[in-house]
Amino acid sequence: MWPQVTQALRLVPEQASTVAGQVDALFLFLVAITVFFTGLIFLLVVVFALKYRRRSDDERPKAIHGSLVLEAFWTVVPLGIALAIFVWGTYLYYVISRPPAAAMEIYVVGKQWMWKLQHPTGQREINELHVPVNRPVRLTMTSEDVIHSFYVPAFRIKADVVPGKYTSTWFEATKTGEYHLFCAEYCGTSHAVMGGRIVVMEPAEYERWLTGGASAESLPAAGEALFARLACNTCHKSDGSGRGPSLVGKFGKTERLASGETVVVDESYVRESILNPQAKITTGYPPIMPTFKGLVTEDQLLQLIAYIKSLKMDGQAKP
Amino acid sequence: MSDAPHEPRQHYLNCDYSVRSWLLTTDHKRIGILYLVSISAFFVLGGVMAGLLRLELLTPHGDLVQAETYNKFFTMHGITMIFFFLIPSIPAVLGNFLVPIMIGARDLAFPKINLLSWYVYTLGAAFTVVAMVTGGVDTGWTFYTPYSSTYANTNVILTALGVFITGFSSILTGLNFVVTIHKMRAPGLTWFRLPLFIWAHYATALIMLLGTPVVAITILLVALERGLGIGIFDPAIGGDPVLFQHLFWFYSHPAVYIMILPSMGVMSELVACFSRKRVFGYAFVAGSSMAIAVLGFLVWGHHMFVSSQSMYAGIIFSLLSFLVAIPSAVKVFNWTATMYKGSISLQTPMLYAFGFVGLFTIGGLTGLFLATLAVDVHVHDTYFVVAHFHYIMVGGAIMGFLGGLHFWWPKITGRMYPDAWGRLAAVILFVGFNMTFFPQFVLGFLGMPRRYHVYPPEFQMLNVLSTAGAVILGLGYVLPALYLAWSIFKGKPAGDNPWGATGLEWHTPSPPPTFNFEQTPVVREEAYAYDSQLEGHRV
Amino acid sequence: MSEHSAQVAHQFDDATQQYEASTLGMWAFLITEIMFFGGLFAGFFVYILGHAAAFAEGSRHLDLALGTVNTLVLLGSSLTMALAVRGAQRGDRRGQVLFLVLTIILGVAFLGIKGLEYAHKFEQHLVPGPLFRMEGPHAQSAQLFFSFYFAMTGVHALHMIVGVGLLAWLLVNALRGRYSAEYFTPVEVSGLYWHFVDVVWIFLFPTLYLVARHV
Amino acid sequence: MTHPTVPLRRYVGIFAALILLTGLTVVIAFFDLGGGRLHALNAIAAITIAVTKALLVVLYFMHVRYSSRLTWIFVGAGVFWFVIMIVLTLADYLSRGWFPTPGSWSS
Repeated sequence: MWPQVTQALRLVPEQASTVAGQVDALFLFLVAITVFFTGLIFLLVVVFALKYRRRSDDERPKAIHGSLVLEAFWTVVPLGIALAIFVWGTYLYYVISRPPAAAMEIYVVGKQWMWKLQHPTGQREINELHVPVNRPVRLTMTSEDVIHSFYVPAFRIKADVVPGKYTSTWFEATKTGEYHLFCAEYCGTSHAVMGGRIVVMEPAEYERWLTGGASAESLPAAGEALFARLACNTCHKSDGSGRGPSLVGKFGKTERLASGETVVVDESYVRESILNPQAKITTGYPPIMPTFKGLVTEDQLLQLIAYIKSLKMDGQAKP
Repeated sequence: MSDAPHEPRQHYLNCDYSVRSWLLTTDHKRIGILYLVSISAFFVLGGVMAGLLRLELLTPHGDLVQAETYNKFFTMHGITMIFFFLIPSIPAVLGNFLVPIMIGARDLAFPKINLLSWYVYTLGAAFTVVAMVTGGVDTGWTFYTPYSSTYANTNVILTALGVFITGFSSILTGLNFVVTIHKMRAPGLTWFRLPLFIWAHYATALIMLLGTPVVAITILLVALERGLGIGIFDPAIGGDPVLFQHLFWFYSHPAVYIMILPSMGVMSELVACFSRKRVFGYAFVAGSSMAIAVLGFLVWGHHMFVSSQSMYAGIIFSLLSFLVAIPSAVKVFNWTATMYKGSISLQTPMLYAFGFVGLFTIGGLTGLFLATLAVDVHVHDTYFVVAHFHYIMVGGAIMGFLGGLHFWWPKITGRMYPDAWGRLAAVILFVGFNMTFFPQFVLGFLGMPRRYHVYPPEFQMLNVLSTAGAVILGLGYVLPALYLAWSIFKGKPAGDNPWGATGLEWHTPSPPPTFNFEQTPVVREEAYAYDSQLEGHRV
Repeated sequence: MSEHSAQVAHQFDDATQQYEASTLGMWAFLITEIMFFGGLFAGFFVYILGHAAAFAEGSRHLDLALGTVNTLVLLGSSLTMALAVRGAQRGDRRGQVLFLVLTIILGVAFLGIKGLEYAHKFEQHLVPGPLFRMEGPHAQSAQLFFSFYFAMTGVHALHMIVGVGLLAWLLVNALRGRYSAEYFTPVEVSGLYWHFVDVVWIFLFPTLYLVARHV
Repeated sequence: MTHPTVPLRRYVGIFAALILLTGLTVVIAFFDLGGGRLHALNAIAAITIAVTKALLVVLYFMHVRYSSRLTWIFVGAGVFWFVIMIVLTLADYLSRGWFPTPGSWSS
């Protein structure tokens, strides 16, 4: 019985990621401010209510119109405190929203009432995510239907998953164990059960889990097969001789568009160019690419993106 | 105190008892009472929904109702409480009744439009109740797309039309107040002699005028998208669901100031009267109402920090959200300073004022957590948010409404309620409220998401505590309903000025005659001039 | 109570207070209309940033000739409305009636032309929703343009219909000679509403019809 | 304090100006004034002409030019709040591409 009680009496959620400690520090600072001001007001009100309670009905206290000094004081001081909190909160938000470069890529697709997660090495998981401890993990997420929100309280991360675009967040787990995964944006009937768990493991144990599962085809390999099956390679030849631009080594680079603007080739640009090719045509190529909307699912899009990402300068796909 | 009237004096209540005279009245006082009846009915409806929600949450797994039903309950609780109780409550009941009298006018600028406002409210209410009875709606009161426009299969269009129509009731009330306060003040009643209740209602009316139309067109677009299948927020054809959130919150954040500003107006009246002192820093309290109305329109993005809104917009909205907190803090400090060296009597309205100051302070400060970017990422859409806005809505708006209702009850009905029962109810409400919503702060920080039909077992103990508090809170609300109704018939006559207050409404008989004043009063001194009250008669 | 001429409502002290309150009330209402149409314009501006080419394509499918004619018709109706208000103010009953009739005719003409345009759109399958058919690369997000086209011009047309109804009611009273130099508030207030609906069209016309016509 | 009656000549003059401006905005639309993908200069020209026409109607036909300062404040407030909505909403959409996370709106 005791573990339930201690767990039930817990006031602070588990701190299982690099940012958890910093967020909690800011949270406790805000709690301190709330307790201080509430206490101050409570004390003043009680003291005044008792000290100046009405003694007789025709008692008429002297008029006090106000004092500029006091008004300035309790405008400037709260403003100062508010700005201090703002700066601390914004700095922390800026630090925790930039994923480290060498982060492990996980693709997440939210759908009415389940989470589908894909590892680059091909493992597919439903409502569960196995990750190694002390390794940054970057999540690239989208939704197939309504807005959901990927929320792991123990890591203090939350990011909406919006249909029609990619959103991303990241975490680096610092403690092994199992942590709740919730959907935080109301998404319909089974919003409450659309969740699962994040399993953080020792690296060795994680490797064993990777190989132990059914040997699935790696994401880039699946992407390459799809790239061929949809006949993308007839135009996008790797040596650039086809009607479409070569995609080798293009991911992450900046492309010049026919309209003169430049765009960074990221997940969103690749996705948009597959579903709505005419939106942003690269210079020197005719706008002849047909749309693949309806022919490719969200999961297949992620496979194609993983494949294009893997096309490094030396020409062949790397797992 | 006026002596016992030999034959009953004509006033706005006993001049005509026919139902027709009530349903076709253009008297702002009667329309206030029509609204009191309507919003009380919806408060009961919303309260029952809340009770069912708390019952369901007693246990981690959903064993009272199905998930779909639970979703409909929390949606109806939200819609009923916000659109049909909180937004109209003080402006449409106390505001309608008191604004003309407090400024020495015979009625609002457009009495017929005022009656139209009540009928539009009732029509919107009819739509919403029909939608609820024939299957309900399960999109949450926020109607987020694409769920509301494409994936939900409940009465979204019917409810959207109900909310759309009721929005115009709010617009018409706002329009009436703005024009009345500008154009129909009694001679001598300059802007800085106005009671702060009027300042608060002027600021509220501005928000009603400038914000409500935007939610009207947004809800209309969702209904169009759902009904005719045309894509406006539909991501499949390039639309953006986040655009709906922008347009929705552009109104819905200022709407929370529509709900709290009138209570702040009531607070200034209560603290001044029961401390028998001028409000400390009158100009600053009046100015902060206007500042809240203006800044309130610049901060809506703090509802969307994690919604794929750009980080830079998030930083702008976070900064502006901190600025909008300052006027509220100034008000609380000024109310506290008003009590310094006052002559404080702890009658029921003042107890509600104490409740307001305490709970609104906690509600306001927890808002800073949500305005802080890094913390909001963790607590957004959790029970921390639920606790925050209930501390503002129930701890602030409803405490203010009940305080105001008790304070002006003798003026509205001419009868006095039993003060002992009043104080008891106020204390029960304060205790029950804290027991219900304080545990939810902890639940939110622990990570329990909102709108959850089932939750992990480790959250159960706090939820049980919260449900227990909800029972006490529910009891607390029943008490005023009983003794106030009782006092209408059995309460002892209250006389014109039972509290010895200074407003113009206390210089006309209770209940007031149909045209409020025998002849238009002339105002010669500041508001809340308690110190000079005994020397000469004011008017 | 101060003596009351027939036209001053009981809650007002005199005609001037009533006139000022009524015009201020109409302006307050027009502010809500600015914000009501403002929501549509906000959505349009956001989408045109994301789909500039598609919106230009959609705009080129609109009939510029009919759009321009409609703008001139509505500006004309604003002139005749202003003259009707002037007629009422000067107690010139014949002038009031003449210009009110002209304004109604121009208003109905505007709605007729707008109906014609809508009919064209139905024929060209340009009505958003399942029946929407449009060739060319930007067909998809062009449907967004037409959603906003029909939403904006539809809401505007509804306001026109309410305006014509208001003018008809004014005409009936004008014929009965109810308005004079001392009491013409309803005409002034209805004029404000009508001019506002014209101002909305002044912004709607370039926003919808003139998006990159040169391409 | 009702405003003086406006001479007929002025109304017709204003009407003529409105017609001219309408013609101008239509003609200008057929020339590409540049401004990148969004043809920004065309848009600014069209908006400036529309604002001018709107001002003419508001000031003269709606008699705001002769009305009280309070009416000016009301009209100004209405336009100002519309601008707030546009500016802060676009602040989100325009700044989406600046931070290197996926999902840029109109880079």
